[in-house]
Amino acid sequence: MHLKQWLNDESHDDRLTANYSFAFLDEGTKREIRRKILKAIAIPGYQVPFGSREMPIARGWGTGGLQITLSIIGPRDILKVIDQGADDSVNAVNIGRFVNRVTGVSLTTDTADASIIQTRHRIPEEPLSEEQVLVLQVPIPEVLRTIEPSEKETRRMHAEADYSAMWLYLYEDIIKYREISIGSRYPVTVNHRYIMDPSPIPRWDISKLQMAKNLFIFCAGREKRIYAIPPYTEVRPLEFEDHKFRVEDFKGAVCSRCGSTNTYLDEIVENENGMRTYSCSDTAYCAKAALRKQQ
Amino acid sequence: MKPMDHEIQTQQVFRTIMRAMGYPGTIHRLLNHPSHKTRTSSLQLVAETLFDQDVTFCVIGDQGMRELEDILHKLTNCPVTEPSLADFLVMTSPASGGKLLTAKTGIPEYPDHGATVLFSVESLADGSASDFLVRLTGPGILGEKYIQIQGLDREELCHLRELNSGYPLGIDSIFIDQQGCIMCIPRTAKIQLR
Amino acid sequence: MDDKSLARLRRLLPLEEISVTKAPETGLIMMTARDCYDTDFCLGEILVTIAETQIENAKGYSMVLGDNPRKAIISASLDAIFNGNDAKLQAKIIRCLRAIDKRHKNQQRTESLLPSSTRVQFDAMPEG
Amino acid sequence: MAYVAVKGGKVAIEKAAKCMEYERIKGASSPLEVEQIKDQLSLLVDRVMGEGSLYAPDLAALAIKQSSGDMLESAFILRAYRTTQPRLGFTLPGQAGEMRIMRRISAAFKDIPGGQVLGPTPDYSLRLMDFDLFEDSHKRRQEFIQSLFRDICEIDEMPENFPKIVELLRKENLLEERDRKGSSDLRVDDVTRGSLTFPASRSVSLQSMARGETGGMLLLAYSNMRGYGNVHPTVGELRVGFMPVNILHPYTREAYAVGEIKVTEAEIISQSKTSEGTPKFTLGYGLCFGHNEVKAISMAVLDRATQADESKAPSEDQEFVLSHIDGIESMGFCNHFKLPHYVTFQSSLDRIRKTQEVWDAPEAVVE
Repeated sequence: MHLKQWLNDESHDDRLTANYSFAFLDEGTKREIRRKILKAIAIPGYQVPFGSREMPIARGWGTGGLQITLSIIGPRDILKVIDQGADDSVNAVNIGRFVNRVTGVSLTTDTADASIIQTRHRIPEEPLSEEQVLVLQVPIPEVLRTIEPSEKETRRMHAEADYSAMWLYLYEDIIKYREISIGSRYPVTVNHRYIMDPSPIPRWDISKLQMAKNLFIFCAGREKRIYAIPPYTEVRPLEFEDHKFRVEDFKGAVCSRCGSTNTYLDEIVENENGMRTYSCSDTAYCAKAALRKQQ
Repeated sequence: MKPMDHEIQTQQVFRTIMRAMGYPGTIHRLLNHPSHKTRTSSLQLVAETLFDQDVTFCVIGDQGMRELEDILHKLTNCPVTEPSLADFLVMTSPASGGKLLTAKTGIPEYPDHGATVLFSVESLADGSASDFLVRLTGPGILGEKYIQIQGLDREELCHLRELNSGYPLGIDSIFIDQQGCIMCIPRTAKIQLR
Repeated sequence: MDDKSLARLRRLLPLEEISVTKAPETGLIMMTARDCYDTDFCLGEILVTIAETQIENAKGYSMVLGDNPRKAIISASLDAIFNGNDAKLQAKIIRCLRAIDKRHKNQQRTESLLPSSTRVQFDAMPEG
Repeated sequence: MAYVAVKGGKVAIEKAAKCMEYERIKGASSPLEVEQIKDQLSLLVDRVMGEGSLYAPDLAALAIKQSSGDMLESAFILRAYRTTQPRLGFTLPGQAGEMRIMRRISAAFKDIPGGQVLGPTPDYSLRLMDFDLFEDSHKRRQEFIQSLFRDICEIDEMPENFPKIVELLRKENLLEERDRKGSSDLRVDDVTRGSLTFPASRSVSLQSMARGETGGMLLLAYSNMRGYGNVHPTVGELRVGFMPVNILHPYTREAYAVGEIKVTEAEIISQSKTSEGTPKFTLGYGLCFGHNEVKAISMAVLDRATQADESKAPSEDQEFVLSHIDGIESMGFCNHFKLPHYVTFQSSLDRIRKTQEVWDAPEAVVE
């Protein structure tokens, strides 16, 4: 183009800065995150530091998961976003809307239809396939942070696979409570090497990590760490011979909506007398099950 | 919003590499474009997807290695360095003359500093229990995986095994063949050679 | 550089001979600074606009502060002219730039007189 | 029938954003122009650019308008914007010695070469309400400016360059130089492209503080000044002015001037604590975008404090300081506790109920 032509084009009076690129992130950012994802896959459970970028949602609200999603997503993907298992949770809706706006990809609530699922605090009840990637938002990636505040020290512990302090912590927990008192964020050993924080998923979901067909990518935006569990990988919760890992016990409670007895349930306080009902935390699964029941 | 073709192309290439890294030993076509078949163009696609000014690379090969270095540098703005410092090694000849052994394998605190090696080979194919060059087991592999690799000396695979013997230290490999297919062997994969 | 100066420069450019090889784009340049121990560090990024042009074989490049595509493209054109061999055109542009620069310097000088007026004046007392 | 919340989030989100927008525009006053914010709230713009880590006055002013003046939100919008823009490279290292000075003072010496230049500062004015500003008019402003420039010709011109005070001390061999790096060819670490790891290099430490939140840095620096630390700073030199921005021209490989940006620089002097050898001074360095003296001085104090061989106070612990001064991160994490946590809460409930059960059960059953 000649300069004259360029200068005469009035559209060039507009601000250049008002345009966003495909998937929001600039290409350099995507390249860095992509490189780090590959390293995370190659060293299962190891936390790869990365230069987490500031996203238009606040740190702690899923910026890590969002950066992963935006770095891997293409126009043909179908995205599902959930928070606490629900598709319609406000933060999930907000993230889904944003990704749709900057990529144009379609959104779904059906777990089986999605090629990428971004989630906070849950793994869907429906088993995933080799064609799917689960992206988990992580608030605190360092599994050893509870027992050791210094990053320098936890790095050393991981480097030397020196996990005695973690085992001691669990042991003392049992002495104190006669049970392991950890609720969610239950530590797991990945590929017989690294102890890893599976993000604040309930213990109920831990077994879904073991020898899964799909890839799991975890990302903490604020703490700037990416880690992964490849498909078909050994993932074991920490436990003792005489104190086994146990999942949440709903004592035979049934989902009031679909009647499921084999899902993770939300406990709903109905009135001041403390009357409780239960419903599936995974709302998409619940909707499918309810439909099946009707038919 | 209409995405730029180039952005979409590198996204697709990345997803293929990610898939290959997640499922070691599986062979994937880089792009479904017939035009991306030559050796250099497949290498270029991978380089464009992963290289930039924030990392370094180095080509190990015989003839044409300087030219290739030049092409990749111009394409990606990625600085060239020596094999022992490079984040990415590009191997274009069947033998490295031991240079591969100098690759970075990371340090215990940061094993991710280990290099990624792009092996440019003749061809990749699935093998079988009776007919294979490499047998892989480990994360990402359900049971075991048999591979045939043409155009790479057996010794280099021995080097690879040696480099990855101190897990989690090690290097991660991406094999790219002349038909535009790729296959990955991350450091977690146990390599058995025939 | 204000709009008026840009317009003046634009009139001197051989518009039809200049081709836009890279249309203006915004981006970030990382500002580095050197501390009191001679350590260079990243201070923060600056929003800039870049552009590239060409006249015959001479390439021109520019980077200007802020989101300013028109200034970027004219600066790149000037750069191309100074990387070329048209001495007559160069001289004409230098004259224009000098005038613009003079006005700019004058303005800066006047502005700097204000802080200068806040300089604390210590009067030396004769000793003893 | 039990009420189960499954749908409705989408509509609520859209309405909530609109509610916020309504709060911003519902007043009867005329719309605020971005230019007005840039010109008349320039210190706010400076602070937002510093904490947003992006020098772009127009965009900073826009962010301030958009966020109804919430400083953390504005800096956040600016930071997030960076993510969409390509990185074009690095400038040549800017040198404070080459600054075009607006203000420059030293607390260490009464008179200094080049003189004390007070420049624009509220330091020596009384913090009395100026009720005249209720009736701020163009006319009043013009008159003020005219009177200010009336006698300007009689004023001596500013020197082109001011010598650095710490260089005077350096020449006398009064400075400890253990942190002095030999050359500038060392690759500059960039924390926005990696992640903060410890111990952090000097360049990473300075960068993290340059983008830190003023209030957080002041708090930590103040704790040190008050006694939880041992820096006892003297402001060797404080400069406010314009620093030239130069890059290497991609074709000619010569220095190319892009423009200049406003920065604040502080160098604090502190007595060295090392027991060996002759006592010397050590330095702390602060530099930030825009005019923000509290931040530059706090940064210099923290720079000095985190050089301590062993940390005896939070402000002397590099990891503690650098991990907690980022406004965008701390604000985000604080706000995230508003997100639903009922899955994890359910999990905790289960554990507490279970442990209670175990405790209440007879011992024999437990074993």
